[in-house]
Amino acid sequence: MTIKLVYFAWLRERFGMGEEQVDLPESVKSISDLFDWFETRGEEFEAVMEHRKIIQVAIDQEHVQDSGTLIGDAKEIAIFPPMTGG
Amino acid sequence: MTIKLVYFAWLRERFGMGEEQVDLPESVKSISDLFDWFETRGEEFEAVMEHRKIIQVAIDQEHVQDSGTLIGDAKEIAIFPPMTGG
Amino acid sequence: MSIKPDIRIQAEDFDIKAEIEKLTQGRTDIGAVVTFSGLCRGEGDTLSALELEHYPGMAEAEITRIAEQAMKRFGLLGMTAIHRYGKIKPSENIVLVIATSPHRQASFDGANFLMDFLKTRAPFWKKNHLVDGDDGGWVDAKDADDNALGKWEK
Amino acid sequence: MSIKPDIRIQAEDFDIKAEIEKLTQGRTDIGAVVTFSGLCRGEGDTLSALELEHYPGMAEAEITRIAEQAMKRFGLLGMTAIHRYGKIKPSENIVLVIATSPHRQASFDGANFLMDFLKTRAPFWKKNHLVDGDDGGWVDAKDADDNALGKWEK
Repeated sequence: MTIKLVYFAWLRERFGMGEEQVDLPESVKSISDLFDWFETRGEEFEAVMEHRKIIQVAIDQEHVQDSGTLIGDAKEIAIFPPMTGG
Repeated sequence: MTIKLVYFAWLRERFGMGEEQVDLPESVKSISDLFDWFETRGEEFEAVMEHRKIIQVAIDQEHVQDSGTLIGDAKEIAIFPPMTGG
Repeated sequence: MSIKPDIRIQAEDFDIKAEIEKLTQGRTDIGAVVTFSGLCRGEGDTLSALELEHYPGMAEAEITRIAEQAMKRFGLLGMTAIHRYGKIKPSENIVLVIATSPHRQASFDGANFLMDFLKTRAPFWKKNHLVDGDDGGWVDAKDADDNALGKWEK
Repeated sequence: MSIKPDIRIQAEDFDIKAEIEKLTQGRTDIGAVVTFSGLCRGEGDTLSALELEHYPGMAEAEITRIAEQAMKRFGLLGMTAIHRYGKIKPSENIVLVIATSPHRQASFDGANFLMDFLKTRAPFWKKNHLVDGDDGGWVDAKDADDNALGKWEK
Protein backbone atom coordinates (compact mmCIF):
# COMPACT_ATOMS: atom_id res chain seq x y z
CA MET A 1 0.00 0.00 0.00
CA THR A 2 1.37 3.41 -1.01
CA ILE A 3 0.62 6.21 1.37
CA LYS A 4 1.69 9.82 1.84
CA LEU A 5 3.44 10.62 5.11
CA VAL A 6 3.61 14.27 6.19
CA TYR A 7 5.93 15.70 8.85
CA PHE A 8 5.88 19.02 10.69
CA ALA A 9 8.09 21.18 12.91
CA TRP A 10 11.10 19.40 14.41
CA LEU A 11 10.04 16.04 12.99
CA ARG A 12 10.24 17.57 9.52
CA GLU A 13 13.69 18.97 10.34
CA ARG A 14 14.98 15.73 11.80
CA PHE A 15 13.69 13.64 8.89
CA GLY A 16 15.00 16.22 6.45
CA MET A 17 11.76 16.20 4.48
CA GLY A 18 8.22 17.54 4.74
CA GLU A 19 6.59 14.53 3.12
CA GLU A 20 7.26 11.24 1.42
CA GLN A 21 5.40 8.54 -0.44
CA VAL A 22 6.04 5.15 1.13
CA ASP A 23 5.03 1.58 0.54
CA LEU A 24 3.94 0.35 3.93
CA PRO A 25 4.78 -3.27 4.75
CA GLU A 26 1.76 -5.60 4.97
CA SER A 27 2.36 -5.88 8.74
CA VAL A 28 1.60 -2.18 9.38
CA LYS A 29 -2.09 -2.04 10.27
CA SER A 30 -2.25 0.54 13.06
CA ILE A 31 -0.49 3.75 14.09
CA SER A 32 1.39 1.74 16.67
CA ASP A 33 2.59 -0.64 13.91
CA LEU A 34 3.64 2.40 11.85
CA PHE A 35 5.77 3.69 14.72
CA ASP A 36 7.33 0.24 15.19
CA TRP A 37 8.21 0.20 11.50
CA PHE A 38 9.68 3.73 11.77
CA GLU A 39 12.10 2.41 14.36
CA THR A 40 13.56 0.11 11.70
CA ARG A 41 14.13 2.95 9.20
CA GLY A 42 17.46 4.23 10.47
CA GLU A 43 19.03 6.39 13.11
CA GLU A 44 17.00 9.60 12.69
CA PHE A 45 13.70 7.73 12.69
CA GLU A 46 14.76 5.74 15.73
CA ALA A 47 15.77 8.95 17.56
CA VAL A 48 12.44 10.63 16.82
CA MET A 49 10.54 7.54 17.93
CA GLU A 50 12.03 7.93 21.40
CA HIS A 51 9.39 10.66 21.70
CA ARG A 52 6.54 8.49 20.44
CA LYS A 53 4.49 9.07 23.59
CA ILE A 54 4.09 12.77 22.80
CA ILE A 55 4.01 12.53 19.03
CA GLN A 56 0.63 13.24 17.50
CA VAL A 57 -1.00 11.79 14.46
CA ALA A 58 -3.68 12.81 11.97
CA ILE A 59 -5.12 10.32 9.50
CA ASP A 60 -6.46 12.09 6.41
CA GLN A 61 -6.32 15.36 8.38
CA GLU A 62 -8.28 14.02 11.35
CA HIS A 63 -6.71 13.77 14.78
CA VAL A 64 -6.18 10.32 16.16
CA GLN A 65 -5.76 9.90 19.91
CA ASP A 66 -5.40 6.13 20.15
CA SER A 67 -2.25 4.55 18.72
CA GLY A 68 -4.27 1.40 18.15
CA THR A 69 -6.29 3.18 15.46
CA LEU A 70 -6.20 1.29 12.17
CA ILE A 71 -4.79 2.99 9.11
CA GLY A 72 -7.27 1.34 6.75
CA ASP A 73 -7.23 2.86 3.28
CA ALA A 74 -6.00 6.28 4.43
CA LYS A 75 -4.30 8.43 1.80
CA GLU A 76 -2.32 10.71 4.11
CA ILE A 77 -0.88 10.31 7.59
CA ALA A 78 0.61 13.34 9.34
CA ILE A 79 3.02 13.02 12.24
CA PHE A 80 3.92 16.01 14.39
CA PRO A 81 4.82 17.30 17.87
CA PRO A 82 2.21 18.81 20.22
CA MET A 83 0.71 21.90 18.64
CA THR A 84 1.67 25.41 19.73
CA GLY A 85 -0.62 27.71 17.80
CA GLY A 86 -2.44 30.83 18.91
CA MET B 1 -26.37 74.28 55.70
CA THR B 2 -26.52 74.88 51.94
CA ILE B 3 -25.85 71.84 49.79
CA LYS B 4 -26.12 70.92 46.13
CA LEU B 5 -28.49 68.08 45.29
CA VAL B 6 -28.08 66.37 41.90
CA TYR B 7 -30.65 64.13 40.23
CA PHE B 8 -30.34 61.71 37.32
CA ALA B 9 -32.51 59.72 34.91
CA TRP B 10 -36.17 59.40 35.91
CA LEU B 11 -35.59 61.17 39.23
CA ARG B 12 -34.40 64.20 37.29
CA GLU B 13 -37.47 63.98 35.06
CA ARG B 14 -39.90 63.57 37.95
CA PHE B 15 -38.35 66.44 39.93
CA GLY B 16 -38.25 68.56 36.78
CA MET B 17 -34.65 69.61 37.47
CA GLY B 18 -31.12 68.21 37.29
CA GLU B 19 -29.88 69.97 40.40
CA GLU B 20 -30.80 72.42 43.11
CA GLN B 21 -29.17 74.27 45.98
CA VAL B 22 -31.06 73.64 49.21
CA ASP B 23 -30.79 74.66 52.83
CA LEU B 24 -31.07 71.43 54.72
CA PRO B 25 -32.98 71.59 58.01
CA GLU B 26 -30.81 71.09 61.10
CA SER B 27 -32.52 67.75 61.71
CA VAL B 28 -31.12 66.22 58.49
CA LYS B 29 -27.95 64.42 59.56
CA SER B 30 -28.00 61.20 57.50
CA ILE B 31 -29.15 60.01 54.08
CA SER B 32 -32.13 58.45 55.78
CA ASP B 33 -33.01 61.84 57.32
CA LEU B 34 -32.63 63.42 53.88
CA PHE B 35 -35.13 60.96 52.40
CA ASP B 36 -37.56 61.63 55.29
CA TRP B 37 -37.30 65.34 54.59
CA PHE B 38 -37.86 64.70 50.85
CA GLU B 39 -41.20 63.13 51.72
CA THR B 40 -42.35 66.49 53.13
CA ARG B 41 -41.44 68.41 49.95
CA GLY B 42 -44.61 67.77 47.95
CA GLU B 43 -46.27 65.23 45.76
CA GLU B 44 -43.48 64.48 43.26
CA PHE B 45 -40.90 64.01 46.00
CA GLU B 46 -43.24 61.81 47.95
CA ALA B 47 -43.94 59.70 44.86
CA VAL B 48 -40.23 59.23 44.13
CA MET B 49 -39.56 58.32 47.76
CA GLU B 50 -41.87 55.32 47.40
CA HIS B 51 -38.84 53.82 45.61
CA ARG B 52 -36.37 54.76 48.34
CA LYS B 53 -35.25 51.15 48.78
CA ILE B 54 -33.76 51.04 45.29
CA ILE B 55 -32.65 54.66 45.08
CA GLN B 56 -28.89 55.12 45.18
CA VAL B 57 -26.83 57.90 46.65
CA ALA B 58 -23.39 59.39 46.15
CA ILE B 59 -21.93 61.89 48.61
CA ASP B 60 -19.36 64.13 46.93
CA GLN B 61 -19.27 61.63 44.04
CA GLU B 62 -18.66 58.60 46.26
CA HIS B 63 -21.17 55.79 46.45
CA VAL B 64 -22.89 55.31 49.76
CA GLN B 65 -24.49 51.95 50.51
CA ASP B 66 -25.81 52.56 54.01
CA SER B 67 -28.70 55.02 54.41
CA GLY B 68 -27.43 55.70 57.93
CA THR B 69 -24.33 57.40 56.48
CA LEU B 70 -23.91 60.92 57.83
CA ILE B 71 -23.91 63.82 55.41
CA GLY B 72 -21.31 65.78 57.41
CA ASP B 73 -19.98 68.76 55.52
CA ALA B 74 -20.61 67.28 52.06
CA LYS B 75 -20.91 69.74 49.18
CA GLU B 76 -22.87 67.60 46.74
CA ILE B 77 -25.30 64.73 47.15
CA ALA B 78 -26.45 62.84 44.07
CA ILE B 79 -29.60 60.76 44.04
CA PHE B 80 -30.34 58.35 41.21
CA PRO B 81 -31.88 55.03 40.18
CA PRO B 82 -29.80 51.84 39.78
CA MET B 83 -27.19 52.33 37.09
CA THR B 84 -27.55 50.83 33.62
CA GLY B 85 -24.30 51.63 31.85
CA GLY B 86 -22.20 49.50 29.55
CA MET C 1 6.29 50.01 35.64
CA SER C 2 2.89 51.26 36.70
CA ILE C 3 0.64 52.35 33.88
CA LYS C 4 -2.55 54.30 34.46
CA PRO C 5 -5.74 53.18 32.78
CA ASP C 6 -6.95 55.51 30.03
CA ILE C 7 -10.58 56.37 30.80
CA ARG C 8 -12.73 58.63 28.63
CA ILE C 9 -16.38 59.64 28.68
CA GLN C 10 -17.32 61.22 25.38
CA ALA C 11 -20.17 61.84 22.94
CA GLU C 12 -18.05 60.90 19.89
CA ASP C 13 -17.56 57.43 18.52
CA PHE C 14 -14.22 55.67 19.02
CA ASP C 15 -11.75 54.01 16.65
CA ILE C 16 -10.96 50.57 18.01
CA LYS C 17 -7.88 50.10 15.83
CA ALA C 18 -6.34 53.41 16.90
CA GLU C 19 -7.08 52.63 20.54
CA ILE C 20 -5.36 49.23 20.34
CA GLU C 21 -2.35 50.87 18.69
CA LYS C 22 -2.09 53.42 21.51
CA LEU C 23 -1.69 50.56 23.98
CA THR C 24 0.60 48.31 21.94
CA GLN C 25 2.80 50.59 19.83
CA GLY C 26 6.51 50.24 20.47
CA ARG C 27 6.00 47.50 23.06
CA THR C 28 7.15 43.91 22.78
CA ASP C 29 5.93 42.67 26.17
CA ILE C 30 2.24 42.42 25.20
CA GLY C 31 1.11 39.00 24.03
CA ALA C 32 -2.65 39.34 24.38
CA VAL C 33 -5.13 42.10 23.61
CA VAL C 34 -8.82 41.64 24.42
CA THR C 35 -11.38 44.22 23.37
CA PHE C 36 -15.03 44.43 24.27
CA SER C 37 -17.36 46.69 22.31
CA GLY C 38 -20.92 47.17 23.48
CA LEU C 39 -23.35 48.09 20.68
CA CYS C 40 -26.87 49.47 20.72
CA ARG C 41 -29.37 46.77 19.72
CA GLY C 42 -32.51 47.57 17.74
CA GLU C 43 -34.74 45.30 19.81
CA GLY C 44 -36.47 43.91 16.73
CA ASP C 45 -36.56 47.33 15.03
CA THR C 46 -38.67 48.88 17.80
CA LEU C 47 -35.89 51.10 19.14
CA SER C 48 -34.88 54.30 17.34
CA ALA C 49 -32.14 55.26 19.79
CA LEU C 50 -30.77 54.89 23.29
CA GLU C 51 -30.08 58.05 25.23
CA LEU C 52 -27.24 57.79 27.70
CA GLU C 53 -27.03 60.09 30.67
CA HIS C 54 -24.08 60.11 33.04
CA TYR C 55 -22.79 61.80 36.16
CA PRO C 56 -19.83 63.87 34.95
CA GLY C 57 -16.81 63.58 37.17
CA MET C 58 -18.06 60.60 39.13
CA ALA C 59 -18.36 58.47 35.97
CA GLU C 60 -14.66 58.94 35.13
CA ALA C 61 -13.64 58.48 38.77
CA GLU C 62 -15.60 55.24 39.24
CA ILE C 63 -14.41 53.62 36.01
CA THR C 64 -10.82 54.64 36.79
CA ARG C 65 -11.08 53.11 40.25
CA ILE C 66 -12.47 49.83 38.90
CA ALA C 67 -9.92 49.74 36.05
CA GLU C 68 -7.04 50.25 38.48
CA GLN C 69 -8.40 47.36 40.52
CA ALA C 70 -8.59 45.18 37.38
CA MET C 71 -5.03 46.07 36.30
CA LYS C 72 -3.65 45.13 39.70
CA ARG C 73 -5.74 42.01 40.19
CA PHE C 74 -4.99 40.48 36.78
CA GLY C 75 -1.52 41.95 36.20
CA LEU C 76 -2.52 43.90 33.11
CA LEU C 77 -0.02 45.96 31.11
CA GLY C 78 -2.61 48.46 29.92
CA MET C 79 -6.31 49.23 29.99
CA THR C 80 -8.56 51.62 28.06
CA ALA C 81 -12.25 52.29 28.64
CA ILE C 82 -14.34 54.68 26.57
CA HIS C 83 -18.01 55.17 27.40
CA ARG C 84 -20.19 57.31 25.17
CA TYR C 85 -23.11 59.47 26.25
CA GLY C 86 -25.94 61.15 24.36
CA LYS C 87 -28.14 59.62 21.67
CA ILE C 88 -26.89 56.38 20.17
CA LYS C 89 -28.65 54.57 17.33
CA PRO C 90 -28.97 50.80 16.80
CA SER C 91 -25.70 49.20 15.62
CA GLU C 92 -23.66 52.16 16.93
CA ASN C 93 -21.00 51.78 19.62
CA ILE C 94 -21.78 52.48 23.28
CA VAL C 95 -18.70 51.34 25.14
CA LEU C 96 -15.19 50.05 24.49
CA VAL C 97 -12.92 48.23 26.92
CA ILE C 98 -9.41 47.05 26.05
CA ALA C 99 -7.10 45.00 28.27
CA THR C 100 -3.51 44.08 27.42
CA SER C 101 -1.24 41.57 29.16
CA PRO C 102 1.53 39.07 28.42
CA HIS C 103 -0.83 36.05 28.38
CA ARG C 104 -4.39 35.58 27.21
CA GLN C 105 -6.37 34.73 30.35
CA ALA C 106 -5.44 37.95 32.16
CA SER C 107 -6.66 40.06 29.25
CA PHE C 108 -9.93 38.13 29.02
CA ASP C 109 -10.51 38.36 32.77
CA GLY C 110 -9.56 42.04 32.98
CA ALA C 111 -11.94 43.13 30.24
CA ASN C 112 -14.74 40.90 31.54
CA PHE C 113 -14.29 42.15 35.12
CA LEU C 114 -14.35 45.80 34.08
CA MET C 115 -17.52 45.29 32.01
CA ASP C 116 -19.34 43.54 34.87
CA PHE C 117 -18.58 46.42 37.24
CA LEU C 118 -19.21 49.08 34.64
CA LYS C 119 -22.72 47.72 34.04
CA THR C 120 -23.76 48.09 37.66
CA ARG C 121 -21.36 50.52 39.35
CA ALA C 122 -20.64 53.29 36.84
CA PRO C 123 -23.14 56.17 36.98
CA PHE C 124 -24.77 55.86 33.55
CA TRP C 125 -28.45 55.53 32.75
CA LYS C 126 -30.09 54.47 29.51
CA LYS C 127 -33.39 55.70 28.15
CA ASN C 128 -35.20 54.06 25.23
CA HIS C 129 -36.52 56.10 22.34
CA LEU C 130 -38.97 54.09 20.25
CA VAL C 131 -39.46 54.02 16.50
CA ASP C 132 -43.16 54.92 16.90
CA GLY C 133 -42.14 58.16 18.63
CA ASP C 134 -43.03 56.98 22.12
CA ASP C 135 -40.84 57.57 25.11
CA GLY C 136 -39.75 53.99 25.78
CA GLY C 137 -38.85 54.77 29.38
CA TRP C 138 -35.67 54.21 31.33
CA VAL C 139 -33.94 50.86 31.07
CA ASP C 140 -34.38 48.81 34.23
CA ALA C 141 -31.33 47.49 36.02
CA LYS C 142 -30.99 43.76 35.47
CA ASP C 143 -30.59 41.25 38.27
CA ALA C 144 -28.41 39.27 35.87
CA ASP C 145 -25.91 42.13 35.82
CA ASP C 146 -25.81 42.29 39.61
CA ASN C 147 -25.39 38.54 39.78
CA ALA C 148 -22.54 38.64 37.26
CA LEU C 149 -20.44 40.42 39.88
CA GLY C 150 -20.57 37.29 42.02
CA LYS C 151 -18.08 35.47 39.82
CA TRP C 152 -15.30 37.89 40.85
CA GLU C 153 -15.63 37.21 44.58
CA LYS C 154 -12.61 35.38 45.85
CA MET D 1 -30.37 31.94 10.95
CA SER D 2 -27.26 29.83 10.85
CA ILE D 3 -24.09 31.75 10.16
CA LYS D 4 -20.84 30.04 9.26
CA PRO D 5 -17.67 31.07 11.06
CA ASP D 6 -15.19 32.94 8.85
CA ILE D 7 -11.83 31.13 9.18
CA ARG D 8 -8.67 32.21 7.38
CA ILE D 9 -5.05 31.06 7.50
CA GLN D 10 -2.84 33.66 5.84
CA ALA D 11 0.65 35.15 5.79
CA GLU D 12 -0.67 38.75 5.69
CA ASP D 13 -1.58 40.87 8.68
CA PHE D 14 -5.25 41.55 9.44
CA ASP D 15 -7.25 44.74 10.00
CA ILE D 16 -9.22 44.32 13.19
CA LYS D 17 -11.55 47.26 12.49
CA ALA D 18 -12.46 45.96 9.03
CA GLU D 19 -13.02 42.47 10.43
CA ILE D 20 -15.38 43.77 13.13
CA GLU D 21 -17.29 45.74 10.51
CA LYS D 22 -17.73 42.64 8.35
CA LEU D 23 -19.51 40.95 11.25
CA THR D 24 -21.60 43.89 12.47
CA GLN D 25 -22.46 45.98 9.42
CA GLY D 26 -26.17 46.36 8.75
CA ARG D 27 -27.12 44.32 11.82
CA THR D 28 -28.97 45.58 14.86
CA ASP D 29 -29.12 42.32 16.81
CA ILE D 30 -25.50 42.37 18.00
CA GLY D 31 -24.95 43.89 21.43
CA ALA D 32 -21.47 42.57 22.24
CA VAL D 33 -18.28 42.14 20.24
CA VAL D 34 -15.22 40.55 21.84
CA THR D 35 -11.91 40.41 20.00
CA PHE D 36 -8.75 38.60 20.99
CA SER D 37 -5.46 39.45 19.28
CA GLY D 38 -2.40 37.37 20.00
CA LEU D 39 0.88 39.25 19.48
CA CYS D 40 4.47 38.08 19.20
CA ARG D 41 6.41 38.95 22.38
CA GLY D 42 10.07 39.91 22.29
CA GLU D 43 10.99 37.85 25.36
CA GLY D 44 13.13 40.64 26.77
CA ASP D 45 14.53 41.55 23.35
CA THR D 46 16.08 38.10 22.86
CA LEU D 47 13.66 37.06 20.10
CA SER D 48 14.03 38.36 16.56
CA ALA D 49 11.03 36.51 15.14
CA LEU D 50 8.66 33.60 15.52
CA GLU D 51 8.23 31.30 12.56
CA LEU D 52 4.83 29.71 12.30
CA GLU D 53 4.34 26.47 10.42
CA HIS D 54 0.93 24.94 9.83
CA TYR D 55 -0.75 21.94 8.24
CA PRO D 56 -2.63 23.42 5.28
CA GLY D 57 -6.14 22.12 4.95
CA MET D 58 -6.27 20.54 8.38
CA ALA D 59 -5.62 23.89 10.11
CA GLU D 60 -8.68 25.50 8.46
CA ALA D 61 -10.78 22.39 9.05
CA GLU D 62 -9.91 22.11 12.76
CA ILE D 63 -10.47 25.78 13.55
CA THR D 64 -13.77 25.73 11.62
CA ARG D 65 -14.88 22.68 13.58
CA ILE D 66 -14.04 24.29 16.94
CA ALA D 67 -15.58 27.64 15.92
CA GLU D 68 -18.83 25.92 14.89
CA GLN D 69 -18.86 24.23 18.28
CA ALA D 70 -18.33 27.60 20.02
CA MET D 71 -21.08 29.32 18.01
CA LYS D 72 -23.57 26.63 18.93
CA ARG D 73 -22.55 26.28 22.55
CA PHE D 74 -22.63 30.00 23.36
CA GLY D 75 -25.31 31.11 20.90
CA LEU D 76 -23.02 33.41 18.95
CA LEU D 77 -24.24 35.51 16.03
CA GLY D 78 -20.88 35.51 14.27
CA MET D 79 -17.29 34.37 14.61
CA THR D 80 -14.07 35.17 12.76
CA ALA D 81 -10.67 33.59 13.27
CA ILE D 82 -7.55 34.56 11.34
CA HIS D 83 -4.28 32.77 12.05
CA ARG D 84 -1.08 33.93 10.37
CA TYR D 85 1.84 31.76 9.30
CA GLY D 86 5.41 32.53 8.30
CA LYS D 87 7.85 34.84 10.07
CA ILE D 88 6.33 37.22 12.60
CA LYS D 89 8.32 39.84 14.48
CA PRO D 90 7.86 41.02 18.07
CA SER D 91 4.77 43.26 18.50
CA GLU D 92 3.24 41.92 15.27
CA ASN D 93 -0.07 40.11 15.16
CA ILE D 94 -0.25 36.29 15.19
CA VAL D 95 -3.91 35.51 15.61
CA LEU D 96 -7.30 37.24 15.72
CA VAL D 97 -10.54 35.86 17.10
CA ILE D 98 -13.84 37.78 17.08
CA ALA D 99 -17.10 36.65 18.64
CA THR D 100 -20.41 38.53 18.37
CA SER D 101 -23.62 37.94 20.31
CA PRO D 102 -26.59 39.81 21.78
CA HIS D 103 -25.13 39.88 25.33
CA ARG D 104 -21.62 40.19 26.67
CA GLN D 105 -20.90 36.90 28.43
CA ALA D 106 -21.50 34.77 25.33
CA SER D 107 -19.01 36.81 23.32
CA PHE D 108 -16.38 36.62 26.07
CA ASP D 109 -16.88 32.87 26.49
CA GLY D 110 -16.93 32.17 22.76
CA ALA D 111 -13.65 33.97 22.06
CA ASN D 112 -11.97 32.49 25.16
CA PHE D 113 -13.13 28.95 24.28
CA LEU D 114 -11.88 29.21 20.70
CA MET D 115 -8.48 30.49 21.86
CA ASP D 116 -8.05 27.68 24.41
CA PHE D 117 -8.73 25.06 21.75
CA LEU D 118 -6.75 26.83 19.08
CA LYS D 119 -3.66 26.81 21.32
CA THR D 120 -3.65 23.05 21.72
CA ARG D 121 -5.76 21.55 18.93
CA ALA D 122 -5.03 23.55 15.80
CA PRO D 123 -2.05 22.22 13.80
CA PHE D 124 0.37 25.14 14.14
CA TRP D 125 3.93 25.06 15.43
CA LYS D 126 6.11 27.97 16.50
CA LYS D 127 9.86 28.18 16.12
CA ASN D 128 11.98 30.84 17.85
CA HIS D 129 14.56 32.85 15.93
CA LEU D 130 16.91 34.64 18.29
CA VAL D 131 18.44 38.10 18.03
CA ASP D 132 21.94 36.62 18.34
CA GLY D 133 21.29 34.59 15.19
CA ASP D 134 20.83 31.29 16.98
CA ASP D 135 18.10 28.87 16.16
CA GLY D 136 16.02 29.21 19.32
CA GLY D 137 14.34 25.88 18.77
CA TRP D 138 10.70 24.92 18.60
CA VAL D 139 8.34 26.25 21.25
CA ASP D 140 7.31 23.55 23.73
CA ALA D 141 3.65 22.87 24.31
CA LYS D 142 2.59 24.23 27.68
CA ASP D 143 0.78 22.14 30.28
CA ALA D 144 -1.03 25.36 31.23
CA ASP D 145 -2.61 25.45 27.77
CA ASP D 146 -3.75 21.85 28.05
CA ASN D 147 -5.13 22.53 31.51
CA ALA D 148 -7.00 25.60 30.28
CA LEU D 149 -9.26 23.26 28.30
CA GLY D 150 -10.54 21.82 31.58
CA LYS D 151 -12.65 24.88 32.30
CA TRP D 152 -14.90 24.10 29.31
CA GLU D 153 -15.83 20.62 30.48
CA LYS D 154 -19.46 20.51 31.45
